Amino acid sequence: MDLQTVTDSLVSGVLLGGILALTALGLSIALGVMRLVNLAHGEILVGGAYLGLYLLRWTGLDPVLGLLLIGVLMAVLVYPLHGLLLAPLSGQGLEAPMMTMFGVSIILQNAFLLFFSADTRSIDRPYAATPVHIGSITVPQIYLIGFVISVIVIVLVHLLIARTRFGRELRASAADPGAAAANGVDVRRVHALTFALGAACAAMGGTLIGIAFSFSPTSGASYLLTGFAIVVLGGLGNIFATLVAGVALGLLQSLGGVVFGDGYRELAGLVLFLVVLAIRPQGLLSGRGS
Amino acid sequence: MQIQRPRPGRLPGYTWAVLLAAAMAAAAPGRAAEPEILIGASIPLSGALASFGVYEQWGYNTAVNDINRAGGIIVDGKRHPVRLIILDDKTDPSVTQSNTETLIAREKVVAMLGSCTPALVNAGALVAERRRIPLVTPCAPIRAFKSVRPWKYAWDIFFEESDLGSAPFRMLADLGVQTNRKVVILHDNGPDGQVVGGQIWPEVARQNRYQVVLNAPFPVDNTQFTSVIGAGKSSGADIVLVDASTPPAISIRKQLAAAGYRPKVLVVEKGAEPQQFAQALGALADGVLVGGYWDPSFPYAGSADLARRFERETHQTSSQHIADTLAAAQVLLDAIGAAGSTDPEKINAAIARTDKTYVVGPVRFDALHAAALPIVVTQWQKGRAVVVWPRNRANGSLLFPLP
Amino acid sequence: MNGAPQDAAVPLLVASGLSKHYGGVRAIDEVSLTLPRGTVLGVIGPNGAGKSTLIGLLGGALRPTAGRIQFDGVDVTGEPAAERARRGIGRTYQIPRPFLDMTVRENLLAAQYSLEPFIGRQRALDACDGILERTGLADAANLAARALPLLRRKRLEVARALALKPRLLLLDEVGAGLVDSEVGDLIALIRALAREVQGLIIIEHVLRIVRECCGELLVVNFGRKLAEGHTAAVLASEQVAAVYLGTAHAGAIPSPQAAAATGLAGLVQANAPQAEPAGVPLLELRDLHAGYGLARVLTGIDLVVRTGQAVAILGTNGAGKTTLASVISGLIRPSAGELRIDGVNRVGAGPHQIARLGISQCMEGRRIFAPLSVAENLLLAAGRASKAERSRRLDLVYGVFPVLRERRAQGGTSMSGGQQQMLAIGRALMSRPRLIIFDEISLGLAPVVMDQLYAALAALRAAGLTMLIVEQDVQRALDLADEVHVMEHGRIALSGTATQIRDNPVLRHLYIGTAD
Amino acid sequence: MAADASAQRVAALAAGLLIVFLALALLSGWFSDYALELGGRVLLLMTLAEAWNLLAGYGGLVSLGTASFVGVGAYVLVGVMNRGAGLPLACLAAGLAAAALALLVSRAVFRLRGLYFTVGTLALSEALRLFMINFQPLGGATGLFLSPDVPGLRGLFLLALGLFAAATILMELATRSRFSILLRAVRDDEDAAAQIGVRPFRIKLLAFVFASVLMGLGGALQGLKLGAVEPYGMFGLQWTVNVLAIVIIGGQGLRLAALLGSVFVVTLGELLASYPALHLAITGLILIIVIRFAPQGLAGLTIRLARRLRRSTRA
Repeated sequence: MDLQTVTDSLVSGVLLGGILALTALGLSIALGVMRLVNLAHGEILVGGAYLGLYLLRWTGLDPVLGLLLIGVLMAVLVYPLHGLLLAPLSGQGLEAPMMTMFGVSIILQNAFLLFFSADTRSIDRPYAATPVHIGSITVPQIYLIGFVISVIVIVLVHLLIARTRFGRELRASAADPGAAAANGVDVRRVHALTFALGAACAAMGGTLIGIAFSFSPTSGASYLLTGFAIVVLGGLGNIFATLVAGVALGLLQSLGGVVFGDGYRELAGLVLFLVVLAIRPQGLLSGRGS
Repeated sequence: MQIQRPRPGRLPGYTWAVLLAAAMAAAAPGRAAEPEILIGASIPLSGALASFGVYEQWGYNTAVNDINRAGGIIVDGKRHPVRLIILDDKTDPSVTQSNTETLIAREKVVAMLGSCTPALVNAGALVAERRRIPLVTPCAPIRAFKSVRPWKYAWDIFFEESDLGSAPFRMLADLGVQTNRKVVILHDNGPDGQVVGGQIWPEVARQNRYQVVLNAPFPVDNTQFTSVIGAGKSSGADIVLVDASTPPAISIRKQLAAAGYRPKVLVVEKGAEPQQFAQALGALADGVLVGGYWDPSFPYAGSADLARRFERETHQTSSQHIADTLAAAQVLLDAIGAAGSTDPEKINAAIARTDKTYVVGPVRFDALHAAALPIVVTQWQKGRAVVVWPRNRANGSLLFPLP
Repeated sequence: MNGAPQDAAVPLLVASGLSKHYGGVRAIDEVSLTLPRGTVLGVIGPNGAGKSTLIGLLGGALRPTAGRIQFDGVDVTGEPAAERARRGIGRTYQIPRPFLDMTVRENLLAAQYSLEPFIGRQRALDACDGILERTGLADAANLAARALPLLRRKRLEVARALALKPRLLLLDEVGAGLVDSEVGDLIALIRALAREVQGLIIIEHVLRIVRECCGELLVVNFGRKLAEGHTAAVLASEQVAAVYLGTAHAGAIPSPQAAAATGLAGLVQANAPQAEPAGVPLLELRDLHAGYGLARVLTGIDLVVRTGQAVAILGTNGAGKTTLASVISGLIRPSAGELRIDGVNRVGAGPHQIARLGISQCMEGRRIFAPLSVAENLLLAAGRASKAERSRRLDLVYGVFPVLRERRAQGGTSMSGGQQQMLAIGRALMSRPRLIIFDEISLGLAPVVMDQLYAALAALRAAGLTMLIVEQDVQRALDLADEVHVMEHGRIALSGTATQIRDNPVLRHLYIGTAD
Repeated sequence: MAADASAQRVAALAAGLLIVFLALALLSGWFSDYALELGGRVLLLMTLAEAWNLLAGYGGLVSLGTASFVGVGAYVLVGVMNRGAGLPLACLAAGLAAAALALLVSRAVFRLRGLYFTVGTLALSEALRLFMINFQPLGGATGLFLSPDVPGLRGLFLLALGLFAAATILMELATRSRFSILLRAVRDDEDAAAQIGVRPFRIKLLAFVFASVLMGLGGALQGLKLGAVEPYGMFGLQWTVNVLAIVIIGGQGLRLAALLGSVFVVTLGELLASYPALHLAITGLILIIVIRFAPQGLAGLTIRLARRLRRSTRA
């Protein structure tokens, strides 16, 4: 395997890492703010991909252009779930909400199966199958597009959380719900919005995945797990850390791919993940423990 | 974190608990034999392989409905309708195992039809073997099937991996296609992937004086191939052989294009076979070759209208899987008829004697309980799978090189 | 118990140059102490002076930033808590941390079995029951610890520490909130213990316990050693009395605050657009009951706060003051009774709803949001106010506490305790409240800082803000409030105007414990 | 109450259990095949649920790593038996292997508290699955086939019964003995426990190893039952999830939960297997509903019902 190949795959690893970071962002926010292990995250992601697919089929709108719309749609769809399923479980420890979301995930999986059949789908866009040359490096166009979009979205989310009133309320609720409430923050509403925000990110990431690769009703699980890996690498609820962790994981996966063959890329990622856990339980980059 | 706190258990409470389990177990129904002939099947109707399950379900049901419409099967001198009980195994071998146990123990089925892919088929077949109930299965590549154990009660109707593996090379030679002699192989490390990509392709390539410049295995659910494809591209091989299930197959095709790698010949076994491959990829699917064992154009009774019938009834695009599943079910039903009894041993013996041409062609089991289906090579052309080899079966001509 | 040297020459405990720093905050700074065998050492000082941190360091729960600890001649600085406990260092927590879901007896057995896994069951049980007997918990042996009220949980802390058969016992405010008679029993118990264990360190607010139990006394303030010596001598010193009893402030309000007052007017008076006539009940509690699980903390509180009033709630630790504050702000749902705001019963309303009714709380322990900057901490409380309005309020708050303006970009918790308290007060102001509940704002603050804070409070009051002050520090509260309620055991034991209360002997009795 | 259960009571208890299990073993001769099959399934799931409960309920360690230990157990059993060893030896090996894995990972996972522990164990089991898929010496994705013939249904049932008996006795020991007191102390307040001399790491590790051995043996049994093990099935998330579902539907922390939960889940599976489309969806729905409206699970409901009955009979 020559140098060209190595650089190419490392670069695409980095780019893909950005996309993965976007898919993990929602998970991270939910964990950090609501302490929710969202086992339905993968299905929400796949749902986003289906949204993109049918948006294209029915309206002919290019999913990349309609990405924001997809995010908003998904947010609107899941917002009620919080009040319906999660809010009543607050203060019941973490298994109850976790298993509720697991219930949701299997329901969603079967809903997909029912409505979209078990077929493997892929959003067919030209840029998914055309190379782009940056100097001597060749990477799939979609990787580049996806990376740029992901970074933009992540930065926007960061600004939302760092600069806006909602962001303040969100961080406050995460740090000390009691005190936040006492200062006039409607913690429950903040949580619901956070949940929706997370779902929106997942949906957008899912669409990108759906264009770059393929998806089926059951392909959520693997993205859920990569998501968890990234989140813990970055530290809970830490936006930019999530991006860095995503890129790090992507890079490491392709390193694993280059060195041991593609079969080992995910394994390599998870092993790194476990090592980090053992050394820095509070996450690779977050200064504070949880 | 807070967890519901355990209350120390009390002995009496606990004893009756265990007794209750026993009671439950003892009370469970042992259903009395009905006038119907019961056969069972546990197939993947949900989970990763659900798409195969759909075809199997239709193939099995169709065979049974046909025979019932014809008045059922004569057993011990009387005509009996056949009832097929289908359970979903969620693409989980453990569930296939427990389903099969249930079908045999609770429903008292006299014979079984198999699931799909080695992992699931084996799980069911091993139970049937243990319980001495005959099981006929499609959808289990023969070498993998044989490698498990010398079977007594399990029977397999599918293709032989080496036929499939050698097909592309035989085709290239046969049609005199001009390429360089370099071959790149990507195969998943699933049971059949191992056999086809790991063993057969390399050895056949050697026999045909092709040089395998790269042979990369990857896990079944892998989605990223940037580094292998990069390596393949830099090797400049004209022939790329892929053995992968549909999701990675689609990713591979896209990433080949995205990496700007245009081999002259692209074979994608397994994954390129179902219609969804072409649907998902659109124009990118054109020119992709895939081995097959059946096509509506085959000169066997019922071939022509089988696909049409499927599409009429399910409003889904058909697949060659409807043929082997239908055939498997018919083989079993015929065997029951031939045995004229519901005694599993007799049925098993009758299956062994099978020698008849079905919709997939002639079926005859070898000593190791397998009946191999002949292989053809089909190619995706404008969303349709066209048989391009062998000549006597071809209903279209080879699109070369890969667009 | 284990093979450490036992000869009396070696002091039981030697701590040299102990320091514990959290970021900028120096909880314990260069403290050294030596505990000869058979001595009972008292440690006193204002809340938050670092006493509990000291205990944590000695017990091994906290790692010192600097300094060494020798127990029985062995350097144990590096040892984790479990190992030190096995050497015979037992401690209690100021806020009890029993194993809530185990029975009281099991709480003790845990200690027994951890030391001697193979001790005969009967012996273990007898030992435990013996200890429960002495600590007056025998009747509760089979209750879940969760079911115990605060004071009994404190007892359990002692009992559990004893089950460890310690050689050095560290007691952290075990006397808090006891009434006289109970204090008597406790003193008896401690004296008895002093004969069994080889050394005893007692952190105490109840002076009587200190006087009657401790031979030696150590006074800590701002994490540093302030005074040390024979109890009587130390207690006699003016300095100590000043720092500890918290009467170090001059009654008058420093002038600089006058300026702030005008600004404050802008912050507060806007809350009474239709110029509410003073004396209208703003907040009203009727026979209010509340608690955590089975522990009933408030048993029938009746209280009225009228607009423009400054009402002070005094009382011992664990009397239920903070619970009361949390009930009012909606953080704890009362089990019975009414919580009326502007005459409307608001029981069951969420904290944010209460806050939006113009009642804001300056919470005990400040509860500053670490991830938010100083400015953000303030803005958070401004809620939906318009941008202009928000910055107007910011300026006003900065006017009162200029230091916050300097630090506005910093992380909220990176500031010193006093500054954080200012931030907490500022935050409470940002919502333009009509009533602010000040919960223990003097907790562990330097007298000078307290002066500033109370000056600010006075200014606020002058500006017409209605306030409810929950306070440890009698003097300051009395200076500020026009009406005072003294709580005891979850009910109001004594009410009246500041002047009435001030010279009421009962107050001293309830609060500090009769000083002989 | 742990504290006053005297030695005789424990002995009596052991004897009682022994009798019950012997009775079941003898009775099993008259069970229908189906009964044996179902009984075996229930007993296996109960064992796993008990093990999980020891960790989560008594130790406060909410693990999502069940699959790893099940898988290791299954693989080791098959591997060892294929090398000609007898069943007892193979089971022993499976148990030990699971324990070894627990020891191996304990350092890493015990650094994690709460959420991080949960997520960490999940990632651990996923990593192990990926490894098994790619590690050809252990059959890769194909897995291993058990060459010696497996015992019949009754044999399997008896094995499951034996395993569950072992699990029960282990649980009785772990939950009534002084060990449980230490374990619960650590669960309730790790720091406070340390302050009275408990060594949290050792205690947690002991519980972790106990539970892992049980899970490993459970996996071994499943491997024996299947006669063929492969990573997707044996290391799959479904094990983890089934156990969680059982405990939650049954009622967290209640000893009855394991039984009710397993019976419920198995029965549901049996009833719905013929309606695949609904099957999983309904399971999910029930899960959600139970969590939402019966936080104490079926066991909780049963107990409440029993109380109400008693009250009404008294009245």
